[in-house]
Amino acid sequence: MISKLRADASEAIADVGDGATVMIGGFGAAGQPVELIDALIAQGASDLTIVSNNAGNGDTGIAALITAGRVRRVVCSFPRQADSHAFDAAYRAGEVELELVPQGNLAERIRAAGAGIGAFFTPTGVGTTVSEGKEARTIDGRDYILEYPLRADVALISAYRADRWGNLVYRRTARNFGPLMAAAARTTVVQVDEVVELGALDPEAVVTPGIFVDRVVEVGERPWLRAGEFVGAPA
Amino acid sequence: MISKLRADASEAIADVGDGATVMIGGFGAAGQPVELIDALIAQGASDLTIVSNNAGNGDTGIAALITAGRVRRVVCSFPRQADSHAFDAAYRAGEVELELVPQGNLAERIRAAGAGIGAFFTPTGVGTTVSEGKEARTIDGRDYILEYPLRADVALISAYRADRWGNLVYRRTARNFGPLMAAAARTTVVQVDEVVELGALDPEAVVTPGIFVDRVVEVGERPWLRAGEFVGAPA
Amino acid sequence: MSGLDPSAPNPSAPNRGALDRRALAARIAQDIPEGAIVNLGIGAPTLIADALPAGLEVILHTENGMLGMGPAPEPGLVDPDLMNAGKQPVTELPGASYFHHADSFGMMRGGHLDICVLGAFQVSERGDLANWHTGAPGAIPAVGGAMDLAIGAKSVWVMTDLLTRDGASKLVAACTYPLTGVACVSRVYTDRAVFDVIADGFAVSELFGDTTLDELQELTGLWLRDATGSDETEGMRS
Amino acid sequence: MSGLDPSAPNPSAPNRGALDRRALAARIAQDIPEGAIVNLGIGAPTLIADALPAGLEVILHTENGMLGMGPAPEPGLVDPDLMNAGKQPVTELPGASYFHHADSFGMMRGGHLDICVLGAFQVSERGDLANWHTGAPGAIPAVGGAMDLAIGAKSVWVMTDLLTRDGASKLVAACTYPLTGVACVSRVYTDRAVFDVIADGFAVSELFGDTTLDELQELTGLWLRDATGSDETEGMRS
Repeated sequence: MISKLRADASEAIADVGDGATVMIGGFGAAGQPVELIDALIAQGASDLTIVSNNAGNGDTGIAALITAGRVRRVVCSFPRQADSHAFDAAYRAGEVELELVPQGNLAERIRAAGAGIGAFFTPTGVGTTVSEGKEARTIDGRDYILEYPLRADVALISAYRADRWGNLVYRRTARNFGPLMAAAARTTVVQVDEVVELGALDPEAVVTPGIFVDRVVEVGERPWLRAGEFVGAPA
Repeated sequence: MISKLRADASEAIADVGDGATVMIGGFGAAGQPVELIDALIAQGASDLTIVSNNAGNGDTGIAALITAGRVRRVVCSFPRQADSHAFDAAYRAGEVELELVPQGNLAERIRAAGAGIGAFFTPTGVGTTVSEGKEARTIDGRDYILEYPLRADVALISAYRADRWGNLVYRRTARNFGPLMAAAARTTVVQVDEVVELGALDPEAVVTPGIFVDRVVEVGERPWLRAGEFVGAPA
Repeated sequence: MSGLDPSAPNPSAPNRGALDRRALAARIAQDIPEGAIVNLGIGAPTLIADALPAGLEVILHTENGMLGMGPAPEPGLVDPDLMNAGKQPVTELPGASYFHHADSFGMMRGGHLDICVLGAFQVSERGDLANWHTGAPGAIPAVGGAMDLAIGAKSVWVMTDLLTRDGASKLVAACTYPLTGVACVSRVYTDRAVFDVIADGFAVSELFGDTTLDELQELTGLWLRDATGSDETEGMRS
Repeated sequence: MSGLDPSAPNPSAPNRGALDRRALAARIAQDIPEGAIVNLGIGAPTLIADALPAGLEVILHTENGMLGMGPAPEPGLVDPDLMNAGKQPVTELPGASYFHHADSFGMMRGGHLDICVLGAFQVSERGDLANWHTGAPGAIPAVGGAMDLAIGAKSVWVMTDLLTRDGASKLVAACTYPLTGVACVSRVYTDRAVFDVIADGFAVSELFGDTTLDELQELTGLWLRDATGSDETEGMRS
């Protein structure tokens, strides 16, 4: 019988090695795999490259990973935010490198890795500083730059429900990078609110098929859902 | 109020012009927009380029379009089948050109058109006759060829349910090329079994958001579903 | 991203009938036709959503994977899994759909959005946009989805004050800040006037308050075509 | 695509314990571990599905957008929207999922399938596969998903008779038919023996019936390494 379920987050991320490239899902707090990141901090892997849309908010999640000195490099689209002080400090101190990638190119590069595409021509960033040093080409009258896949050793993502084959559904805008990262990493670890019986997910509505998932941890309803409290601006 | 609903198939495809490139969804009979193709035959547009996985089966659908002499060129992955006599005859008579594209490259080229990708490096077809004349490159030790987007003037696809904004869900393997073609054509026309109220489709399960859809025609339950009869091999 | 805080006063704009941000948002809303699929950038452009006429169906796209975005939720009904690009809580309208980031940015890059409205540091005469980075030494760059929106939407509009707080024109001959996109902006809505990007520079299609064309030329230091009497503007309702 | 009709007799195979197609399918099924994600090509390879032990969870992928494909439906329960790559009716198992063609072929190209089993016209010593086109003048080419499968799955296995109906070897020094993929096949299961593609040609890991290595070398005209006593084969259960 196939079962990708793991007892807890520590077990699920136990083999992440020093120097690994780790993709971390989420757009702000939505879809951020909080428990998996906490377990990674406790586990101790260092010299990490983090691929994520943001570079951490407040003092938890990616921010805590940076503060703990585990991150060598960040590949993201939007590091600077009102509460990105952990990244800001490490970056200014020269402790963390930054590769800034426009958000759509970031998503498409991750998608390319999962889909076996060797490189692709994108119009985003043409004529800007992010295109410096990149191969350029005009195709059918439109200008493009060539971008390469972004792969990872491990992806840590958060979804809403899973079955034991690793099929996933998400909730609302918490979907964001999850389906892309799941396909782009050698090992994909998912935290979910709830594990359901095989067959309980509607096959038409599965967003990430289990083929892309290696390990699933049920973390229960997420703390911030329970608290009814939003980490962004108040409503 | 937004409404993409049209009275019937004839109205929905009335403006297809001679010389148009028309994408037609479906893999075999599953997802084939039978009523829209019939309307296109009646409408009379000719000199068409058809982009589809197959080149018609039996005497209906794309096969009938070919028999009617309306097709100048076919871009597809699998023209030759047990019952592809319409295409076979026209091809051997030199009346129809064929561009043969491996199925995954076909899908990815259509996807690239919809997603604004200028070209992409694919490993499929390397070292085979389909790579002849194509730009080749080795990236990270793997060999690739460069493929370009496939765009269309019109896409004709079949889905299961739609709302008046054009949001779509499909049924089982009838999904196939529909979501890709919807995004790759200037005008996308969809036939559905059923139109439902706005808000009746689960937003988590919408497969083709209405942004990609221009016109929707409700055709009722498809004839071959009613007949309970399968067009392929008997069960 | 825009450097344009919706709630801040604008000390550089003399009070002579220049539009405040809500009035400018309402003006922009008039040019958005029913059925348009629109992305509103972080900051002031988000005000446009509230200015759309009740009952007019305009479909809002948010880069983080949603079409059919609704207004901010009632207090107590905040869903942490449902936010906009500015990471503010939003709601879901009937007809909404969710999708992942590759699909969301494919919608932009593939030219499927009708309109996006962005803030700006600078817009040049050929429609170059600078709105993501001042280029100041030591500043941490953050681009997000701005470059994808700039090159992707069918019409890219800018909403901004004409002048910076220091009185410098945001409309320029050539951008000095790092670019977001090249030749991508078609129209600039400012507190003083509406400008269209045309072949040889900016054309003024509409003046607010007692602003005059001469005054705009002086403030911007640019030659400006007078199109205030013309109907040949880019507005989608024309 | 394979030129190998599952129900046809194979006149060129003397009846000396060579495996018939169902027995060969059963032999291949033994090498598929629980949890493997497998694509079975059109024709004979589809027989492997029926040969998998009951209760063993192997997830079948079909190129036309499904994981978790089940066996043919009971008569009267055919769903025209649910077919396999050979356009035959199939069923849906608990745990199934549907997706569009770009995602389905991304699974192949991205290296997410564990095993695919394909038919063949020819396989060369370096693992080149020819299975889509005879190259005969006037033949209408049709490639379908064969090229994507050939370059995509982690292990590409071939299921075929060793000889054509005319007695020619399908294992060759170099393919003469148009290629499907280059250096992609890792193992060939034939009615006479199992061959692994190794650095310097084919290694025979298993002989069926009273077939001998010498005989295979004569039939194929190739030097063959004897790996029948070795455990150093590629089988996933080793």
